[in-house]
Amino acid sequence: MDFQLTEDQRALRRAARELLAKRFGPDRLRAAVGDPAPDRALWRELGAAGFFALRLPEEAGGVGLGLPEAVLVLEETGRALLPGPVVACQLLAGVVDGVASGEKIVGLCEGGREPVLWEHPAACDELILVETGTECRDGVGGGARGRTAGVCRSAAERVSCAPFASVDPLTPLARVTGLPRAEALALDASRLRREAALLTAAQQLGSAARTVELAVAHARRREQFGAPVGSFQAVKHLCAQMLVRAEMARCAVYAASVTEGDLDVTGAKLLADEAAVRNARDCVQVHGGMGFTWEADVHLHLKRAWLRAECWGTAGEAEELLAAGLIT
Amino acid sequence: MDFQLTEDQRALRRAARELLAKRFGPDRLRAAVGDPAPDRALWRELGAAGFFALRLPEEAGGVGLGLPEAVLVLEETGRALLPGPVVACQLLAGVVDGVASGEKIVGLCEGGREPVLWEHPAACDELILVETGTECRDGVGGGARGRTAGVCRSAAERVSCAPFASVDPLTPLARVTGLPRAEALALDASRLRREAALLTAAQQLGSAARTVELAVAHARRREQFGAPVGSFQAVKHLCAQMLVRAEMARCAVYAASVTEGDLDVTGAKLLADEAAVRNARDCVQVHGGMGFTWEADVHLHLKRAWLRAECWGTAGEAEELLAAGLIT
Amino acid sequence: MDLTFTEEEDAFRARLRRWLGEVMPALPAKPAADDWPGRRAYDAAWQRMLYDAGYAGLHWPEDAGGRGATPTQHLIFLEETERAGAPYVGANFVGLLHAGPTVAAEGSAEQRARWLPPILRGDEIWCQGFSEPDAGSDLAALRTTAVRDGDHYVVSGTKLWTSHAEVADWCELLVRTDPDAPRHRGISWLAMPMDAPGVTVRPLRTLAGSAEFAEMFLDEVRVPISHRVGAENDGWRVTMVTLSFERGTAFVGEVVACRRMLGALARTARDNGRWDDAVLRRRLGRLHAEFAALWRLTQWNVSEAAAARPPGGGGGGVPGTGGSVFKLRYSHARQELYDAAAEVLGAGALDADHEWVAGRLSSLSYTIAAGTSQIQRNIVAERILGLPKGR
Amino acid sequence: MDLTFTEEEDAFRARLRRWLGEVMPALPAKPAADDWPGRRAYDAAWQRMLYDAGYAGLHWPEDAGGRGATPTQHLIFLEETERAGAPYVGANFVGLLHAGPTVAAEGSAEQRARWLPPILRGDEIWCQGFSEPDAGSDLAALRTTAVRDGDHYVVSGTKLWTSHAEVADWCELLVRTDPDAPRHRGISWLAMPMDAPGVTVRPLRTLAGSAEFAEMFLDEVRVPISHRVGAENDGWRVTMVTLSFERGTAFVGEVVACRRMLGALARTARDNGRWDDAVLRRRLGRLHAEFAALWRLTQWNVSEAAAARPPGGGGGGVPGTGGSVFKLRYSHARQELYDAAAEVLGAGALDADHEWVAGRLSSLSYTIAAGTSQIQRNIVAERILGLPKGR
Repeated sequence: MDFQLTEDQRALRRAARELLAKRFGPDRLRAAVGDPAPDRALWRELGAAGFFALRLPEEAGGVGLGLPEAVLVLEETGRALLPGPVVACQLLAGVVDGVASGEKIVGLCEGGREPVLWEHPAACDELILVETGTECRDGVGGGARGRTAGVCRSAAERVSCAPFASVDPLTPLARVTGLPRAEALALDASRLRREAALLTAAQQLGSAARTVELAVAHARRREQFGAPVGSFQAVKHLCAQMLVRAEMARCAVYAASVTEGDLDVTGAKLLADEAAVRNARDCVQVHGGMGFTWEADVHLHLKRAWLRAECWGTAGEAEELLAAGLIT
Repeated sequence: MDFQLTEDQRALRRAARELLAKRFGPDRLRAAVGDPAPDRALWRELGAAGFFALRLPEEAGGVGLGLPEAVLVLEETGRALLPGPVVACQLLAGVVDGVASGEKIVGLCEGGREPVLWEHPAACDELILVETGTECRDGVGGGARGRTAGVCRSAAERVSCAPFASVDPLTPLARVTGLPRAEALALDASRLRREAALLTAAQQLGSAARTVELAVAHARRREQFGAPVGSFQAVKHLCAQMLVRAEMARCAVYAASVTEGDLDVTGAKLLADEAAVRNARDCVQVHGGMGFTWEADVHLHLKRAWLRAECWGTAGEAEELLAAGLIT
Repeated sequence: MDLTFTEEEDAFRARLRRWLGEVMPALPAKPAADDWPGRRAYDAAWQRMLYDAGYAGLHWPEDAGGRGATPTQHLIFLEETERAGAPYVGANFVGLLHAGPTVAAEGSAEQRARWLPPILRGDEIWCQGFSEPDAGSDLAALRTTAVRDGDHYVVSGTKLWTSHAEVADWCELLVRTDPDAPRHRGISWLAMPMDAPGVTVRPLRTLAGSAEFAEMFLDEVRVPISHRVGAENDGWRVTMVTLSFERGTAFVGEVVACRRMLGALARTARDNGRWDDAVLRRRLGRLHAEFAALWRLTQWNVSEAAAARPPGGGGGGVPGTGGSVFKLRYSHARQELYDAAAEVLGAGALDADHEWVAGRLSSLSYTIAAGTSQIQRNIVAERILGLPKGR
Repeated sequence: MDLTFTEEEDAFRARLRRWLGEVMPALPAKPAADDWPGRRAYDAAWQRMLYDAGYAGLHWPEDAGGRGATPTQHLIFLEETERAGAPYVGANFVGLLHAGPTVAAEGSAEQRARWLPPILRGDEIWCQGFSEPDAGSDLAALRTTAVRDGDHYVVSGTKLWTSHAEVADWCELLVRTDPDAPRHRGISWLAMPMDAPGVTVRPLRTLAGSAEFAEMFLDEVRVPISHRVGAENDGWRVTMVTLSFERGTAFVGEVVACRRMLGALARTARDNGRWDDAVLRRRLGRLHAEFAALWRLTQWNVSEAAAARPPGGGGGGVPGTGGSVFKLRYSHARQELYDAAAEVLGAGALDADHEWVAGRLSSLSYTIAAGTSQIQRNIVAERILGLPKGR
């Protein structure tokens, strides 16, 4: 047993962080708030760097790594607030042509929800729908008839949707109202869903860890009453609890990436969602008035965390699954 | 509208506090921890002072006051940790002979629970059972047949019970297993239950307010790192939140004593239970190691608060009632 | 402890309700959130209606042009106007709730005559220039300077979180008039005309996406010395006298609104099936108890203020520390309410156009603005509980 | 990131499990909680069995008489012994987990030879004399004095929270040898024989009703200077080197036990009908995730320690600050677990004889003992996050 990052994993994380810092720095982030469409050039660069092909075997032109490495990279995207369907592209590289290289951008939706929300609808070339309970059919959403698992794809322009004003300025949303003439994909829907949940949790983890950094940086810099606010216990202890949340989530997410167990992923998503949302809120509080402005990044973390917490399993669903797991 | 104590109410509260301080001071409290049987002489003194006859009309030898005054007196008993079935004696004065004067001590139990617990079984001359759903019959507890509301009495020696090791050293308990040949009392069971809940909430309020005082006194006195621990924000803010809980509970309990509304009482009990339990726990924390000793009073508050929170409506029941109250 | 109202109070309520019933249907449509001139006109018109009907400055002392109403009448007024859906103070906020009362308490006869009537009539709008980039929780750290030049002060500095600055006529301004004095001792209170040369206002966008507030840049703005209220360098005391004055009642309307919203959450949940979620249901039940208690706490604080009311009338009473207890719990309960709303909406809580989502974002400011929860806990611990200062 | 075990680790586990399977059935019944001599004998016998089987001082360096096992092997040992229901360190707690490692790290060759073997064999029991009535969180405020008199120190003072004092042979004692030095600089570490004249032990009853701890009164107790470990006035450093040493693994067995208890709570709830309460059920589900993560955090910390392990072997590694993160969350999670247990029991949670109720009371000490949560948050904020000290 050696539950620490390997040297290779550390190097991968460093590389991802550096690439994102170079190509998606503060100015680009601010520009993205105004226009959140994924940057196609950046996307191709990410593709060239192996971001999406991470888990494809080397003989298929991939990097030949595993879920733990994908988690590390996704954590960095969450940290950097990179807009775009990164989880979808990570999971569908090698399945949908052109995704691995970053040429094509695809979206991923969970069926059987009300509403079914589609991230970055205008940017996606295709939409893939995962139904873990319902068979692919025309139209999506509720209904108990003929429920089986399945994954199907559709060209973006054939999907009918209604506008939806996303709370997250970095993630435009549409409400899917119909997915006609969908083509089935031979993928394991449960596995796809589980991996989507885990990679989303990894992004939450990156965000949760980042808001600790933002809060600490502010608390060290900002002076009130003749001292850095971070020297006051009230602020200090808020920051300490933020770190505890982030580190608990980190252990859960990393371990789930190794075991790939259903309950491990469920628990990791639960803790990472909570860490991301609560840390972002505490980060607002530590920032005081500044945290309430549009200019501070922290609201972007909060809104994205809210959004991700609604995807691939909510807290209520997770708690029920974990409870059931205690008596089986 | 004048939602403040009247001069008379202030005087009553002061008198109750002084009587209890004189007759049930720290030494007596410590003695009671070893032998929690109510002090019969004190009981008669309380009777003579009008503690129990508070709400009886003056022509019946009572004081002619109302529920708000009973709440103020019960708050003081909670503050002082007075052992004994004070709520029962307050509610049954004038109904059971000898209770008003403090000659007789009676217990009050809620039927339809599992287990049905009886406080101070050895000290009670009679046991009164309130069933808000089930008819009085031999045996108590569950079962849906013939459910109606009712109040019945029984001589203490005729009640069958099993021993029960009470977590609260000041409140011996027995588990009632049968209540034979019970005599019905012409009382409104719902009203009795509601008033029992309110008076119990008043005791919780007294306890919650007292643990704020204990925590503050300790925090002012105890020095660590060259300063009173109460000068550190971590301790200061714990104490502030304790006060907020106690004051919220106070407003809820006092208002419910005036309106006597079902939902008002339910909400008051919910907030007072939480204030008493959480304040006692925070008080332990503020006391540090001292708070973990048998010698500090704070554990007596915590254990009694746990006990009272299980009587006359738990948090879960209260929340459901209050939720239902939102859509009617 | 009396929760019933006197005949006089009942009559006051009935009269007010009748009047609201008459005027509310005729009220024009609310202007858009970003239509500042429209909002000013709307709020001013409402204030004028109140003035004409005898409700302006209800709780101000009579010698300041107020109606000398009791705190309980003021509570009834706030409760009834909220229930009727009437506008709240809006653009008149600072004038009616802080600058006005400060002038009333500390101003000269001339200053009262000049500034109070236009506030009560809705003719003049005030904004507040207190916070600065480096003076938030620690307001006494403010650095905007005022240097005497003849019969004027020359004022330079930056102010933050100024609401309605774009349409205000006046700004109540805290400036440093003695840079060498101890922090609290070198501050003065000035009334600055917003059209004075050197005043620049820039909207400050909040995380809710709206521009409710502004930054204000002051570049050698000349303010007549006669516009100072209170003595030079006594501005801290002048301001504090009234700063917590309204805390006991500032949120009355909001608590009424929150309780109504709680009912709406429950009905929405019942309609969309989320009511079957016991965790959510019980959370709403608990909030029911919390907001009921917050309402009782408001009544408690108002009754306390009434008891401490000066014989000369006026809304008065010493601002109690009860306001800090209220604000601490209320600000968090409001956030819990909107979190529960998000739970009711499910993924619908991602819809920025939903009013509950906008409300959720705004609720984040409640534990920060007008004294963070951390500062409030200090106040409660030190001023009410008597715990030692500092560290 | 590798969560599988090496062949060597698997073999270690299999051997241990086989041994436990052999010896556990033959173990005598546990003595009563208040039978101190019985408990000492029981714990000593178990330690002797470990010694004979080669498991004593598993993670101690070999030159201290230990087995030089890796942190992972130590983790496996703690996990397996807990799973088998084997006794934990009990009366050997201080000797094995603090006094022993301190002597091993800082003692002279003679001191090591004198004190370490009897600890490993279970022959001698140690207790800890650190806390005092006025030195709790602020341990450096300790006032017990040691004055030189020839080749002895004369020690006087009061110590608190000393466990197993009644049956201990030795006490690791912190005393003030230089009253004029700065707080941390005038402290020395002594090994005091508990049978020395002037030592009086009085049981200290906890809120759980038990007398796990004691007060210890020292009245001119003579301790040979040769019993001092480390230099005079260097006792603070000597102690701190090992004080947080075990924090990463001290709770391993407890986390295993908590996870097992969580399953028992769920089954009890299913049997008594409380499982239908969605609020309770979801609370248990959340605790499932929490304790799973705490287990992973333990593995993370152990792996970190293994990576930092000195080449000479030993359980070693620098005690990480990860221990504070773990303790902060674990101490609260344990309280939440027992609160959930009370919810499962309903009114049965008022039964003092129920083991979960006793456990609930004990759990209250977790956020206080060995550094309150408030102190832990300071440590995390200052040492990990680099926030400024003080205030």
